[in-house]
Amino acid sequence: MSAPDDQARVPNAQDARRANIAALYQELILDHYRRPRNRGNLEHPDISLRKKNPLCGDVIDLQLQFDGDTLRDVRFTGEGCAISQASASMLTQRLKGRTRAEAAEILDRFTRMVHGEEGAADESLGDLRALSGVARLPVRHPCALLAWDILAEALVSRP
Amino acid sequence: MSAPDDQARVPNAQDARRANIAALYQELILDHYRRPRNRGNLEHPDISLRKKNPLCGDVIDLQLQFDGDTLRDVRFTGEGCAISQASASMLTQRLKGRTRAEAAEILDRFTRMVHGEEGAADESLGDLRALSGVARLPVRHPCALLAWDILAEALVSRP
Amino acid sequence: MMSLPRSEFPLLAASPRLVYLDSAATTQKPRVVLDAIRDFYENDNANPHRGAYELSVRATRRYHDARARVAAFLGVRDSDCLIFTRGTTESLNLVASSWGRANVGAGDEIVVTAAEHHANFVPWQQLALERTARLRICELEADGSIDLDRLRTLLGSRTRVVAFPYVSNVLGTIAPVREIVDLAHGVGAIAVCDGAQAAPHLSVCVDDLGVDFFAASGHKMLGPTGIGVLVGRRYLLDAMPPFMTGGDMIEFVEDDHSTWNRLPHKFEAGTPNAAGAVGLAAAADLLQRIGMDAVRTHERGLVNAAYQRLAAIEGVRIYGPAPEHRSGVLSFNVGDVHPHDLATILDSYHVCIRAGHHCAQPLMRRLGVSATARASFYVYNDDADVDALVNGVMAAREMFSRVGA
Amino acid sequence: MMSLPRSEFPLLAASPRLVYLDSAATTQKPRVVLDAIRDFYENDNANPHRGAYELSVRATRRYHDARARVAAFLGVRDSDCLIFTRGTTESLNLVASSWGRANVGAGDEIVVTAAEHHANFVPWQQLALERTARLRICELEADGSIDLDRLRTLLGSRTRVVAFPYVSNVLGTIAPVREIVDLAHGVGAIAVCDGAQAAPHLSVCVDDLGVDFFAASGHKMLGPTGIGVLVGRRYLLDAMPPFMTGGDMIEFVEDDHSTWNRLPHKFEAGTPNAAGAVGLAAAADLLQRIGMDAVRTHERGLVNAAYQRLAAIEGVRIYGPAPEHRSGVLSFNVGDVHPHDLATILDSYHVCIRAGHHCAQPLMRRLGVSATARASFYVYNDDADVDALVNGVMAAREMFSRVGA
Ligand SMILES: Cc1ncc(COP(=O)(O)O)c(C=O)c1O
Ligand SMILES: Cc1ncc(COP(=O)(O)O)c(C=O)c1O
Repeated sequence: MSAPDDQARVPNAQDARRANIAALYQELILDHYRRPRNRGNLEHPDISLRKKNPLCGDVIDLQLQFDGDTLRDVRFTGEGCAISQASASMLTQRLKGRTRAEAAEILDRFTRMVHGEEGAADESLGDLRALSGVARLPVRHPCALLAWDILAEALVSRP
Repeated sequence: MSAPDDQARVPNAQDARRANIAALYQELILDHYRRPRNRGNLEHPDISLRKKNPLCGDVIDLQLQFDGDTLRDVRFTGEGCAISQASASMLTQRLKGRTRAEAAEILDRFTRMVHGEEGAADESLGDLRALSGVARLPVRHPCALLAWDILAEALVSRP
Repeated sequence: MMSLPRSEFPLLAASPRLVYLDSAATTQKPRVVLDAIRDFYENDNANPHRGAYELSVRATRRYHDARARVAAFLGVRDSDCLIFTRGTTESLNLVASSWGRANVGAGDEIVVTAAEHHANFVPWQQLALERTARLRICELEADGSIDLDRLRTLLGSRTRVVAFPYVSNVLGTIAPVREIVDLAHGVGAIAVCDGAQAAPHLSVCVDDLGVDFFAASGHKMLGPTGIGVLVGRRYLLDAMPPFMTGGDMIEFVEDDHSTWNRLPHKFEAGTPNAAGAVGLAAAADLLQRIGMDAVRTHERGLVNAAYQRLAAIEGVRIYGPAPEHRSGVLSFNVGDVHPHDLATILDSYHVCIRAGHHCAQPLMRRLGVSATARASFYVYNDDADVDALVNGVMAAREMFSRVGA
Repeated sequence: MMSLPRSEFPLLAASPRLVYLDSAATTQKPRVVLDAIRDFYENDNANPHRGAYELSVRATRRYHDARARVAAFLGVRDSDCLIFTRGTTESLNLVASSWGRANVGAGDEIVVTAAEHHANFVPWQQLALERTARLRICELEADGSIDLDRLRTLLGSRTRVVAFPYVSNVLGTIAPVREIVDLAHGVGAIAVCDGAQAAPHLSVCVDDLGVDFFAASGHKMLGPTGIGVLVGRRYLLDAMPPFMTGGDMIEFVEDDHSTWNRLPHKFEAGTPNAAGAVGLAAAADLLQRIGMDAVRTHERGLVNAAYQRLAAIEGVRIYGPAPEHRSGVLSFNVGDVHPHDLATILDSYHVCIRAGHHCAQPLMRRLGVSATARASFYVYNDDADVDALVNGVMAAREMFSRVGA
């Protein structure tokens, strides 16, 4: 019998980890999860790539359309956890209208932020900074990065 | 450095295990090892069987000749440790002239003695009792029993 | 409700707030098991089988004694037929590779269920591909159980193997082992039982089950990592070629051929994980002391309470059978809260559950989900753990409900 | 002569009179290794890779950290190419089964040496039999060393594999690895190095050796039982089919086929022996701290002293090369005192040596004996152990000389 412990195992509100999680699952992210932006298919994408995380089954299809050097349109479909889906949704929002170089720069910053690099999360990431709490959750890095890994592939595979 | 232990690891004569080993490697056994009795081949054996201990390479060939129910002659060849060879030599000596039933009885007693059963080693074993020290050396049981395992097979496989 | 005191489990004792509900993945280790491992290394460590000296004799004796105790725990009279492996996965690979390659040919059929862990699915799938045999998958009932009528329709004269999980690691469903074995034997097939989730939770007597092979993992039953068992019928093991070759498992090695040692050594090539076996035996002893019926009763109580209370939460969907027909495993989903998000949130409440496909992708496809959350109970869990789970699930639901769909 | 204090090895500390000279079979375990194992179970135990919760993240990190440390110790830059196995035997079986079945066909040739441990002999022999390939055995020089000219004559366009022991477990001979690798690569064969007796005793940098596969056992290098390594070249491992299948090593499991996870997971099916890996890493750290050059110097001193003093005893015959060309292993015979009798007598003097074929029957045949006595030294041995060995051998000789031949 472990009676003395019982109390201790009842949830306790003052907990740093819990605060971090609460900050991560804030309204902004849940809103992107529930009402993803730019969800759907492009009629004539220049690049269309799909990635699946075998561990949790998260899947993202990312479609890019360029106008010269500029990302004219970005769309995605997919399913999975709030983090992978919100991350994809926010990616599309952030990248629409950017040049390749700007996209690469954001990709780099975002990736570094997820890996917990200090100072990586600057203004250029905008709303994406809402995902910074993922840094402290190594198992969730692949979720946050799934769409971005596709972007990385897309950027090197020039249409 | 382990200086304080050095003394302790120098051989120490008052040791029960050592006494048992000294008793085992007594002259009788070494004599059978060096000058095996009934070593050689029978011209017309009724049974001729060979066994090898894969672990140490001990090998024994045992040959039996019956006269009705009586073991008229027993011979062996082989090579291996003092215990396996002396045991085989003493087996041949002890069994020559015995009936099947007597042989089975001696086999049974000897096996039980080697396995450390109390009271197993009675007069009927004669010199074989010199091998009783093997009981406390489980890894050497197969050596002491090698020739006897062949005998056991021979006795059930009636010629 | 009685449980083993957390104080006997150093990790749980050191983290009084930790709610460990992932025992189906691996269990926490009681002090007696850790002590047994250490005691082996501190008093009897040597290479078993190989030394003529007393220390090695002691090591050999402890290794064999461990085998005898684990065999007794699992109801295996002929302990030579209990092979120590690294775990269930190696055990099942051994059977699929060694027995399978010798006995499954083109056009033969291998039957598995849709409930398999990958460890009892992929080896047979690969064997089928290698041999151009046919892998047939027995679909499940709505509650995840194995329907014997359906199974019967899959069996025929070409069936060589019927592989199945005694207990599903996702649904907790308990299979009707003896009936499956009878069906398999009725068509001349062997019955291969994945016992990974059974040995820790049910009173198992392998001999009575009639299965031809039975596999389990030490680390899921309070034992150390890196040790498990395969139990096989003697006549099958005797006829099979070895799985791996090398030291200890040979009799004679000639330049152009070799002969094999007797059981169990034939299937234990190389220096054995003796300390692991000693640790597993200590775990088996402890379980025997508690009594597997008491373990089962304890888990039933917990799973029952958790089932009722989770089912009462709006949006919670529980997979698999009613609580009285399952082992201490509960797979569920909470509305549109993805299992991974749920696990992350629960973790912040110190509640450890699994989220994912649980190494059972074929089953996930059939459940129509890519992942589930899974809570699994064991001897050290108690009512407070159920409370924490339920509270955490409600907190997650609430967190997600701040934003409407 | 410096040695690691016996007090760091609980078993040796508890038995001050014990003279352990069987480290080539398995080594005694230092306290730091036992502590590391226990610490893992008491603080970070969970199933690596599979959990979304913090405890499992810690377990995963410790497991991967262990891999990185063992890789660093062995001079392997790309630690994904270091696979944890149960030991050398499994590592070599993995190569022979997975690489071998995919790459060795009828008429191909496999070259091994006459000095192999069964673990690097029987798997190749069996592969050759299965594939109707030809096993060619490179005979040894009089002192047991591998002659490169002789090896060269065996190699040709059909040679697929050259397998050899870095250090012989019977003779202590150290192979000219780089030269053997060059010869193998010269004919397009892969070089498979059995490093079981090298990793514990020499400064090994696998990357620099140029071998294609390298195998070693944790328990022979101060680590726990049940853990070992296989190091392979990435392009070979990537191209090979998996050895075992199941959890962790898959990517996607469809009903009719599966795809594999990336390295190292592809070759680590099932729950890994995480505690074993953590223990092995602690052992590697300790050896690194002592310094492998210091280990080698220490063993050289002991083997040199033992060689000289045993050689001076009438009737003693030592097998293998001069002491300066060998690792800390000494195989010998004493007149007509059979090695088993010698081991029994030495044991009564608390001296633990091996007697037998040392899992090297092909070599024994070539030495013309059925068994030898073998003393092997390690970091915890000292001059007093050599004294005890020599005294014991003299006592045995005397005991046998009471009766003339
Ligand atoms: C040279 C050599 N190779 C292989 C092995 C086999 O190692 P293990 O039994 O740990 O698998 C050993 C030791 O037994 C050895 O000395
Ligand atoms: C039902 C079932 N089978 C097989 C396995 C594989 O066991 P292991 O990973 O210990 O080899 C597991 C656990 O992971 C399981 O739950």
